[in-house]
Amino acid sequence: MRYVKPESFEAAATLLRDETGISRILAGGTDVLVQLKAEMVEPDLMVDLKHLPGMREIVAEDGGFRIGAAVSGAQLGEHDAVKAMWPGVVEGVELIGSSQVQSRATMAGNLCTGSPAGDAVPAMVTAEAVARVQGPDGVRDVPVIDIPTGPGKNSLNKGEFITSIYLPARPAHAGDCYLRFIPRTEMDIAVSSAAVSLTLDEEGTVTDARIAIGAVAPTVRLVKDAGAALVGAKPDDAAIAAMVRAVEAACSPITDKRGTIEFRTKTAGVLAKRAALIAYGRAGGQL
Amino acid sequence: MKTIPVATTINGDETEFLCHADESLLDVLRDRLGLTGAKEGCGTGDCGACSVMMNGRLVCSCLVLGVETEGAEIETIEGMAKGDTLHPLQRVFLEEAALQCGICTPGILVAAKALLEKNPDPTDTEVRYWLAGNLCRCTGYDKIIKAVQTAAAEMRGA
Amino acid sequence: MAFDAQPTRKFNVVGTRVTRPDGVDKVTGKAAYGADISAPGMLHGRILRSPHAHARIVSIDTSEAEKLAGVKAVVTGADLAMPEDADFADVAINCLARDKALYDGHAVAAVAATSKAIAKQAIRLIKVEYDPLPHVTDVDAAMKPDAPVVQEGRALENVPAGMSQNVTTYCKFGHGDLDAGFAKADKIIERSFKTAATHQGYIEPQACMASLGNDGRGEVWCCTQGQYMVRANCAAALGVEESQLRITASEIGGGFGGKTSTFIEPVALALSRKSGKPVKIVMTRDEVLKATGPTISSSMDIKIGMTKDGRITAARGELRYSGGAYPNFTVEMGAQAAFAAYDLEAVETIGWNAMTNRPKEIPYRAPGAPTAIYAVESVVDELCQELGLDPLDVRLMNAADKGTLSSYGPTFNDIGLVATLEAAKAHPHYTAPLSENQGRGLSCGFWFNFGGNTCVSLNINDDGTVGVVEGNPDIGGSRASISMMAAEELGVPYDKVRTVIADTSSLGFNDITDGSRVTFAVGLATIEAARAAIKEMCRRVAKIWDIDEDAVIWEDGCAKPAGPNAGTHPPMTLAEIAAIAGNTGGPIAGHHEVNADGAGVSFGVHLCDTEVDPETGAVKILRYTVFQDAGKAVHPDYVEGQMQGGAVQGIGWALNEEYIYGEDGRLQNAAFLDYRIPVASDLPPIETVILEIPNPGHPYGVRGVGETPIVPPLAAIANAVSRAANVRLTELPMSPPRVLKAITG
Amino acid sequence: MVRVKLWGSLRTFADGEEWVEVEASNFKELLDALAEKHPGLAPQIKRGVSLALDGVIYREAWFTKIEPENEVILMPYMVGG
Repeated sequence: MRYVKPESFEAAATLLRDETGISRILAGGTDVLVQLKAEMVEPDLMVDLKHLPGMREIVAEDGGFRIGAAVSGAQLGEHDAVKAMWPGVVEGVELIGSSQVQSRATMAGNLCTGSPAGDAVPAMVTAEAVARVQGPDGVRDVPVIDIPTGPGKNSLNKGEFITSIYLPARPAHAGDCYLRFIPRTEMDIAVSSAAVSLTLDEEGTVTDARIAIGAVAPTVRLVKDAGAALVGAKPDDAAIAAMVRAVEAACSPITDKRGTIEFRTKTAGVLAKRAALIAYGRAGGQL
Repeated sequence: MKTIPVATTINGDETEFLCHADESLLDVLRDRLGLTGAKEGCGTGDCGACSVMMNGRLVCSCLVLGVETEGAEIETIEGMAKGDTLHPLQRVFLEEAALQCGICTPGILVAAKALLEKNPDPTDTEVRYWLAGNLCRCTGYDKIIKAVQTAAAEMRGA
Repeated sequence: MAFDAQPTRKFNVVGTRVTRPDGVDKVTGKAAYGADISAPGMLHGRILRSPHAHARIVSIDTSEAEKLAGVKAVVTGADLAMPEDADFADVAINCLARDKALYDGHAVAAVAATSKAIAKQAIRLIKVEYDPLPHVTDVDAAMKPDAPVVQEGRALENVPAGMSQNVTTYCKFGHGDLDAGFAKADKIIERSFKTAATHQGYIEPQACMASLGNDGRGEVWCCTQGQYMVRANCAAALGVEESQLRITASEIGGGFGGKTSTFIEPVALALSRKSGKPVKIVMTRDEVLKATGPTISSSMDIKIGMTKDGRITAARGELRYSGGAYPNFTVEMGAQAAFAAYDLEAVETIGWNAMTNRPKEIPYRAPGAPTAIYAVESVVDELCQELGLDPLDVRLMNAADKGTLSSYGPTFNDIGLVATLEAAKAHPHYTAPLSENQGRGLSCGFWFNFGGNTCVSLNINDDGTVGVVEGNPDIGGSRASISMMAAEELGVPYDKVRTVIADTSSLGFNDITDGSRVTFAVGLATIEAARAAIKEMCRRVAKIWDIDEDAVIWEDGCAKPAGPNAGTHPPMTLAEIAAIAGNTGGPIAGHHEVNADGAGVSFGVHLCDTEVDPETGAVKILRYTVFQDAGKAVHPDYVEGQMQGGAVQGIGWALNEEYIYGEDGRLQNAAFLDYRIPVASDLPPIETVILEIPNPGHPYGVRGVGETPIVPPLAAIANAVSRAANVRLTELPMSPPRVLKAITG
Repeated sequence: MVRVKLWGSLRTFADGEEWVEVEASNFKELLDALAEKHPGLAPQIKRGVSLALDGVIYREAWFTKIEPENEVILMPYMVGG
């Protein structure tokens, strides 16, 4: 394996495009090094990008924040302004792994690794976050939801990689929340998860709702029907019940060592309900 | 595969070593530098026994490549005591019997020190969640949590 | 061996909370564990493992691996001897398979190379031709007459004819008239239970460094619960004499029974013999979970009858255990322990062991008892619920006590169960208020405790300090407690004593560190060795004072004249006697060799509060209290530590830990990510209450404490969950999907 | 003579008897006498048995004295963790 620290994003893209063997990008390393240890992959080329400009920075931009692809969970969690604006996104990122893993794991890595159970992804989806992608032919912006395409797969082309993720400005009276279910209290992969982002009007009526669920389908899923079920009212029992039905209908999980189809489906609904009520409170709503 | 020269600082000492590109920091510490205080319990970041500090952050050294530490500051359990004076956490762990077999102890001490530097007055729940990535199979964690709190109180008073 | 009278002595050192002697090394990273040493010219060993649950090994072609630059040796099962003794043969075959791979992860071949990377590459160059065979991993399936046969011809003589050849062990215990007993019951409950195999989960993977020359002389450094056991297994597997192997036990990073067997040391020795170099093998976590020994998996039926006021009238249990791909006897211990806490007129327990295509079972803390007692204590609790009775009162009413004919045969003498139950009843935990979705459970636990073969050598040094040499790896502070007992007996301060663990060439045979035996048996031998040294010191002083030996007594660390007839002599301290030992006859030492008996059975009671999330099935442990009789707690901190650690292992067993096999018979969760041992944030403080009811079989009244604490949590939590969520789970682990399914139906 | 109690699954090899009487003054003599009187017990005795004497379990000690008034119970040989 060759280990390379390219001098620029462009050089990195070219290097990755021209590599004939297996290449991996090293951000936090919390997935790729595990794969190396398990002999699941033996890359010929490991490209470390953490030193490149902006990769470890969080900068305010157009009312939102641009978060470098190598910003760790711990670093993000220490940023009060991002946390205040998108608490659900930050709590999702902060749930990845242990304190040790938090020092390294990144939201971009969590996205690119393509796990349907990635804790950072659902709330990024409901926040309508956008990934900035560098490729051999230049830069493009891609909505986060379009990056993962299936377990372990993403839509990036050869030579492409994420340099930052943009969290847009949040309207007034808005709030988000991410919850996951794990068997223990820490150190597990999500068995099911849900993120909810709500915008309210002055009276507390929901005007916009986005709900995403994780670990219940090949990719994180944005459930439009579930969001629609909350719009136009306060999240009372009837609205919540309709939303939960929509969430459950959108689940197409598998039974495996971590959970059953029934369990994943049921808990995804429960988590969406609980996350919606928390997000509603964060948005200033009162039931 | 050729080895790569790396210059780093470990426990305050400038250290140079050669390693392969795919070698973990844990392997470098243990096999190349003789610093065997960090333990390999899993090699996949699930147990925390290999915890070290890298540039002021707590990491699993099994999830860091040796080559990534070029120019970095690394602190390991071997650097925790100053000469023959134990760090308060080390001393309290002994006094309060917060270890049985001791294999997880170096990682837990490094992690607990990192916590107290960030949060000198944590709640029990905060200590428990911070240390959730450090598995201990002997103690049931009870005496570990108590010892961290005793040391924290002492360090706040000092 | 005569037992001491019930001790009433006042202790000076025993019972205090001194600092352990190995502590500084362990908090500074200096302590050397199995993987922490290297040798000049050392090679790295690596093992190739079967990807099949069950397969005939048609051929193994190692030629390509041997050709790889840096590879110095390749070995297969053919490089190990085939011991005549079945137990030794099983160990050898488990270290390297012969004609069949018996489970996913079974070792098939091994290499030694100049680097880890080359060893890894070489493993892939070994070509193994497998002929996959039908497999079975479930115990009930394995007992069916048409099940795939794991090994042929292994059934014991007492197994009835016509059963599957997988059934190797049958046992039956009990007394009384069951039919009459059940006829007297007002309520009978019969339930079936299943429990998953769990792993000891020690954080330190097995590791060793081994060297064996063509002269037959060998050295092994390894993490083990018994260096003498490693020596015997290696000698048998390599066909060398025990005297030629010196085994040194490293510091050990947890064992819990899991390091009472041998997996890699014979392989490393074989590689070393072939390569002429020292070979180091360190297992990965994946290998530890796949190929070292988990506990049994079980399927059990329990039937208990009770009168409406709570008296148990009859009890019957049938236990079906699987200890993996080899015969074993764990079910005998489970069957004997199942009803041990009860005074029963009629009781019967039947046990079966069936082989499955799983790794060889290795004892795990009170082997066999936790699952059996889980099932029994669940049914007792359900009877209490059905009859509206207080579960603690019912246990007290039926508790085994002195004079009880135990369910496994003998009549109990002094046991501490009633006192332990009464302590639980009096504790504020038992009456603390609970909220919605919360429930309190309790369970009794039991373990036999053992003594066993023990050697201790105790040396009086010329500066008045004391060295104790013992042969049992210190797994949780035993060097401290051994030093304390030596100091107590000799009347010297604790810090004047240093205890070390001998290698196999430096001290006579010792049984493994198991059965909660070390503080009891090594302590006993240490006290006797100290008494021997005292006797010799008194003899020397008698010479100096020119009086009769019997006229010198030992008191407060000094030799003193015994009464007025002995004359007036100023007391001589141990240091004074030691300083002139050369003048009075030479160095002074004491030693003691014994196969210790009289360990004394142990009971514990656990109280547990849980909260169940009715929407997700998640179980949270809110409060946990352990009550246990320690006889005499030599070092209370480490007694508490055993109680807390055992309880938390039991909590893991109850809630999340399990071996998960796929349809293909392969283990699906061979990592700490999905083999879920409890983490710090899962748990509340574990409160402890130590009772001290002296064991008449030990000079200081010590009882082993290590194993009993893992027994009660399984049922304590199941009973608490039942009361919190109004559901009765009969399968472990009670993972959230199972709990939710039970709640929602 | 001492009376020794056999556990349930051993009784098949002792004509179904729960209690067996043999001439013995210690553990070793007891085992030898049992194996001689009931050869079907020999394989289990060879594999290992423990002896409970008035409630105290002895795993191996051959020369443990047995008096006629003792309660003598045979148990399987046991291991721990």
